[in-house]
Amino acid sequence: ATETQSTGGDIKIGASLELSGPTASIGTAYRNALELKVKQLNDANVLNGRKIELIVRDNQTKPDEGIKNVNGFLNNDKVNALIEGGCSACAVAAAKTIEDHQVPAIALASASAVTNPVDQRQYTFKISPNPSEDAVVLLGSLKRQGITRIGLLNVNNVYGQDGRKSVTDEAAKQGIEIAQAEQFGETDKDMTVQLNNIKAKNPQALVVWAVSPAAGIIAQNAKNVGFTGGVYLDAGAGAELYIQGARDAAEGTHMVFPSTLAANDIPGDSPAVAVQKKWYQDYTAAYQNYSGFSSFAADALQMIVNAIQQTGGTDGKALRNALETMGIDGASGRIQNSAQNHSGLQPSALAVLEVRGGQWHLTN
Amino acid sequence: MTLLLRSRWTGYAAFLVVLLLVPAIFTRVPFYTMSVAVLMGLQAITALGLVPLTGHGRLISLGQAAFYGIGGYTSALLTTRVGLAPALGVLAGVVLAAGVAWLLGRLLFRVQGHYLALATLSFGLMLGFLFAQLPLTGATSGITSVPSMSLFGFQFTSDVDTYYLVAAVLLIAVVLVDTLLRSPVGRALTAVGDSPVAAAASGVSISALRRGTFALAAALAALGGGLYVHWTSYADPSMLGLLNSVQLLVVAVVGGLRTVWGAPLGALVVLSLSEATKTLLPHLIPGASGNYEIVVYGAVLVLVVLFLPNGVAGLIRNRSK
Amino acid sequence: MAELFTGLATGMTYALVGLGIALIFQVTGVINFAQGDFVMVSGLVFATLRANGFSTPLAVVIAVASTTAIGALTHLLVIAPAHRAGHDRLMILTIGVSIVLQGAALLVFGADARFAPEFSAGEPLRLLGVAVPRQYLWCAGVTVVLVVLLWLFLTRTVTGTAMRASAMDPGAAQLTGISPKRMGLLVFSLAAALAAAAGSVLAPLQPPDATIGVALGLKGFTAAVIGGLSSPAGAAAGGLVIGLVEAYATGYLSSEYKDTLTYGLLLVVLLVRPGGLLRRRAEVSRV
Amino acid sequence: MDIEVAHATVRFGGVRAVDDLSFRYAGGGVLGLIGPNGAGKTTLLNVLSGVSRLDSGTITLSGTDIARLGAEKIARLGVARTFQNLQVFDSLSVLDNVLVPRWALHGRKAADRGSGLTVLERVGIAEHADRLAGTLAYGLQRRVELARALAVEPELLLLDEPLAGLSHVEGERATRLFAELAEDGITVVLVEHDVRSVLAVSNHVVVLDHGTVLATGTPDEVVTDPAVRRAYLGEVD
Amino acid sequence: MLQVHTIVAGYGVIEALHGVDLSVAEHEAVTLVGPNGAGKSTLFGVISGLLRPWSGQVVFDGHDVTRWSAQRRALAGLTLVPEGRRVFAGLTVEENLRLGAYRRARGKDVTARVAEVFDLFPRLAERRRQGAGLLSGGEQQMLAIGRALMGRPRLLLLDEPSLGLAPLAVREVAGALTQLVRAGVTVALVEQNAAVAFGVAARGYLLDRGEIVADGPVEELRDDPRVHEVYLGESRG
Ligand SMILES: Nc1ncnc2c1ncn2[C@@H]1O[C@H](COP(=O)(O)OP(=O)(O)OP(=O)(O)O)[C@@H](O)[C@H]1O
Ligand SMILES: Nc1ncnc2c1ncn2[C@@H]1O[C@H](COP(=O)(O)OP(=O)(O)OP(=O)(O)O)[C@@H](O)[C@H]1O
Ligand SMILES: [Mg+2]
Ligand SMILES: [Mg+2]
Repeated sequence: ATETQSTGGDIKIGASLELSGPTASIGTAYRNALELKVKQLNDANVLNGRKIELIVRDNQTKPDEGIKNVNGFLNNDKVNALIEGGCSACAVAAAKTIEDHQVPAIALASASAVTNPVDQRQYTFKISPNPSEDAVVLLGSLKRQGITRIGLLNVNNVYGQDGRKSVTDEAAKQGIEIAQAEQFGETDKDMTVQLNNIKAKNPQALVVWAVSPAAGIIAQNAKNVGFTGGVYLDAGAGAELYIQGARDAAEGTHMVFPSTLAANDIPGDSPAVAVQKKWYQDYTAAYQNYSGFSSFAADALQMIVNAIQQTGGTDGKALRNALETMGIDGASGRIQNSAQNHSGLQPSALAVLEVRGGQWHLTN
Repeated sequence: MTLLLRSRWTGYAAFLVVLLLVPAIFTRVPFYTMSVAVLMGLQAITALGLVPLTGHGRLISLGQAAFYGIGGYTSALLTTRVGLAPALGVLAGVVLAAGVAWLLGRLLFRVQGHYLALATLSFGLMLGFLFAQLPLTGATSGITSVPSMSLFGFQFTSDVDTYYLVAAVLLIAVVLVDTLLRSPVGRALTAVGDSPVAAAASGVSISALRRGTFALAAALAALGGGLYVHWTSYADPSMLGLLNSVQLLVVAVVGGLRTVWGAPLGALVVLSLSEATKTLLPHLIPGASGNYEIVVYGAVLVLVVLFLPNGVAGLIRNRSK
Repeated sequence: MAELFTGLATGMTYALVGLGIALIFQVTGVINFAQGDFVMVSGLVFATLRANGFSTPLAVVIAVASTTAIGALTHLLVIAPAHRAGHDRLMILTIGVSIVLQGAALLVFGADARFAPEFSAGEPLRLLGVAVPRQYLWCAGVTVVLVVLLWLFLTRTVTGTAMRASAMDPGAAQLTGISPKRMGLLVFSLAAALAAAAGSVLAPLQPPDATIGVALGLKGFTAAVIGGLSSPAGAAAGGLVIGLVEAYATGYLSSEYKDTLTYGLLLVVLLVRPGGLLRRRAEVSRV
Repeated sequence: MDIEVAHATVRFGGVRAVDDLSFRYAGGGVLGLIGPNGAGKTTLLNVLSGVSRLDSGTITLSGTDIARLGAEKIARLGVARTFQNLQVFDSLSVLDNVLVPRWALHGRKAADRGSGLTVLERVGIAEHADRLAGTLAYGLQRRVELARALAVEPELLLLDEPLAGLSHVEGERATRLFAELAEDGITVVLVEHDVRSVLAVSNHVVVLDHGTVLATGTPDEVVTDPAVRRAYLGEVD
Repeated sequence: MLQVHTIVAGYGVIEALHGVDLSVAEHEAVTLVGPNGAGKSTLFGVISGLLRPWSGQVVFDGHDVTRWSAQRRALAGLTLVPEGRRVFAGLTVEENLRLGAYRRARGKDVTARVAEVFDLFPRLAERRRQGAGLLSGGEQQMLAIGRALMGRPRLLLLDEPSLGLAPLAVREVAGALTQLVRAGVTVALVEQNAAVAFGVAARGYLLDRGEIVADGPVEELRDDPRVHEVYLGESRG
């Protein structure tokens, strides 16, 4: 299929995102980020006259729809590269088609099955905080504070279950005890009972794998049941939305996230830091509210463009090879792929943040 | 009688021709791909069971996706963990789904027929949550790396190959269900739908008939689910979602619940509608990425249901009269 | 104790959605898949107005009025033109409405959740040692009031009786001077108003976004089903039962398998009591 | 077919629709079953055909206790019935309406068009064979009920107001048919408010009131019974 | 009071009435008789507004009501007791009756009218809290008639009111209708029970295959050979 793709005209990139259904708010942030980034790249004329054309389609968070979108992009629109949203099941279901067509795809979903096993995912990459790396950063931070007993609460979906496994594995390595692990449903709106069960075991800190608005509700519930230990959230909790949802319960809670979110706190002015700060400012200027998810989409697009610049063409196989060895300092931080790891967001990109005065700040 | 036979076989022949034409058309029309064709076929197979069950037996099932999931997961598990051949895996899924439906039917139809909708709803939800939790089924991550379908040594890897397989299965399923509906069994089933009391008093074994129909619907759903996982190489809990069951009802009702042509026509219309709005609308309304198409899709769905009282199949039958 | 309160609290949210579903089902035989979306619309309107400085009462009034209008329009544009349609087609029509409402809400409100302050500000109340946000009391009050009013309306007023009659046999209803179309319009408006009340009172607890309609509708539907689909009171009871079962399953059995357990139990209930929890006898007619 | 009802009782809440009812009928000929509205006639047919269950008492048909049998099992014993509230299979053709019981009870071979038409001719609706039963006029649907019951080739035929809604001409024709059926050896239980027809064809009449036997005897005996005249026929006639 | 001009009506592609004319004067009682499937119920459906005619005109009380909805006609005093009773199965007997006066009476008046109906049909009084769908066939028929009377119609159409009623009840209904007519209500009646039809009505129409084939005073119709052929049969009404 590669020979039919254009070599001289516009670069077509298809994006299959969740614009309706339960995670529409994340998919919408991705779309906003992509549109902004496309505009920036085209304005800067990074591809010497060749424009980037972005086609966005809704996958409704359903694997069926994801497959149809990806096939449409590959067969009808003849795109040069693909971006897939946060729906892990959609990315996994479409992996085979993508292999067959030998067109590179970057997913923004977190599940490890998106890029593993690598020999069956030669053309699929992902950029999102890996649960295992989040866990390393998070538990490392806890350990340094001398915390040895934690409670764990996760949402019952791919994201949450992946997180639970990573935290469990990492806790074992670090010698941290999980006093009580609980779970809640994707649409649940009250986690008091789970938090009571956790509180009963007196852990020193609570680790939460949840998205907005559940994350905010958990912070409130935790406060209401009188949990006094630290609350540590994973990146999915969301930036402004979490703070809005948790209200005053947000104060003093923590989250592992690319440090971009606290761009103003990042010390130094290295080029890498400048990229992060600039993205934060640009996105906020364009859409008022910063979305913590936006930087992943921007980086995905940046990597594709870099690969095209590097290979000087759009051959799928060449692009893939370029992506596989690529390392960039993106808006989300350092990303470095390899033949064994198609999910190259580095732990160094992540930081533990804290809400102070209704804003995210780097933890001192 | 001969006229009846002739019209019936011409129907099948016409369907065969259409099925054979699909690849040629779908690779030329901008918003179709062969994967859409495969999904249409799979949805048609899965929704087909609703024609006897809901259309004739007047039993509404909100658990069709549960059996779709049972079919998919069974085959995915058996082929990845035990190394069974995909065809046998699908067969096993079909048998298991039919068996589960039969047993469930034993409990359900002993009491009241129309509680089927409610019981299948809870059954589907329960199973969906269970599959999303059990380590055996890969919890929410599902089962990946399911091998492609193979039959008599032939591997169905590409969409086109898979399409022909699905089309063949659909054709056979349509002929079988049609034959069943035209048989005395089908007549009896309609009778049970119209008046269960009178049917029982006429000597019809209504619980066996309902159970059998329920099992048939489950088997067809499992067949669709089994083929699906070998096509995508992936089984995940969303297969069992309630929305999937609802989608199948939409397909069957839009197509027409009373005839076997309803399921394929419904799948064709509903999926075309969603693809067309998705691909064409952004060209019509510049900058309308995403949400307009949902509104338009929903509105057109409403219009189709409003203006085609007997489904798309009813339209075609009226025309030919 | 926490299980009890959490169970009742979540149960109430299911009940509030279930009420309208049961009402429409009881009166028209149609399962309204758009009920959750009515709740969503009202929640978003309410939260947006509050964020823009409207007072709670005014925001509630506007949210209820606008959602009721949507319910009425749904009937006028979609349900009424489909006269003579069977229940299956009407159900699909409501699915279409649900899709349209979700898309429209995405266009108007965007995809992000909206947050609204509680009706009455203040620290959560301490009841028997458990912290209960004040908003839950509003929920409880609204649920009880709506259930009682609805029951009185349906059984004690001529219009309520006429409404039920026109569902049983529209033709015969016409012969006694009842207009089934008017009754249908009334019932959809009423159900939308109920949804709107639910949406406003829930918004501070469950930040609404444009896509929650489906999940809300599903829970409400399940509540209505457990209650036997026969009466709004049944739906309310059904909602509370699911809420409690979920909470106790989470507290004492396993939060991992709580949904499996809840729906497994529901299945058993349906097998043992096919008429739902509240109904003694299912049949209304004989041969 | 010999019918024996002993202490049969069917309760609905506080209502005793059939109340400690006992009678015996040796079978053959036509048993007329009459009584005021709400006397329990339909309820009795319902328990005889397995549509409802007895709360207490026994019913035996030719020695078989049917109290615990379902409708389908009882149909297999050779019992057919019609329904007072029409229960035709609306979405099947008239012909298919009669073929359903033939297939269910006698197998595929018995369910051919020819045998179905024979039955339809017997009740005079063969010309409507291919119409959807639900679209027929009321009186014709009533005859579809009858045809469907005859299609069973029953030994015991339970008829619940088979003449209701039929024109006089058709009613007379149907009444003659009942007599013929009785001559063929079928036991016919006829519930009917058209007293003239009942008296004309019945060998024996049971009058029910409030779920029990008010009177029983030959047609002549019951019409002259003052209790029957008071409760059912009205004083004058 | 009622004029029906060249009504053509049917279902789908089937034409059931081929241009029927009929009229009922104020305070008159008229009967419409004919064989099964003649189109009697179809005609009553058109008059009551349940069925839209293909062409033709219905004039009630000087108004052209052809395009009026059924409920509007009902509120204007034109009420039909439909074929097959069509009581509201899920409502109690009393609720059914009360709806009969929907928007035509309030509070005490309704209660008084309910009492009148209970006087006419004491059986219903005993069952007032029972679900109407659970009533016996005859009880349902009483309820259907009672419900229509609740609205104090000025023109009352009855489609086989005696259907399923015991002889005593038939006589009571016939008596009640006669009384109504005397009290000034206009009545049109379809009946297979010739005694009732010709007893209550003074004038009649014979409908056969969608056409009026005879009409006149009942005394004349009784002896009309066409009436005998398709309606009365051998016996005398
Ligand atoms: N399921 C039920 N629930 C409550 N009451 C019932 C039920 N079935 C029957 N009844 C009552 O039992 C009595 C007997 O009813 P049944 O139908 O047997 O009378 P019937 O003799 O057939 O009367 P008809 O001549 O009017 O048809 C009636 O008063 C009826 O209201
Ligand atoms: N719903 C329907 N669909 C199609 N045809 C119908 C329908 N209802 C009635 N018909 C047809 O219209 C004609 C007239 O029927 P109608 O019910 O008016 O007769 P009727 O005189 O009332 O007979 P009966 O004495 O049996 O009640 C019949 O041929 C009948 O089959
Ligand atoms: Mg009876
Ligand atoms: Mg009629």
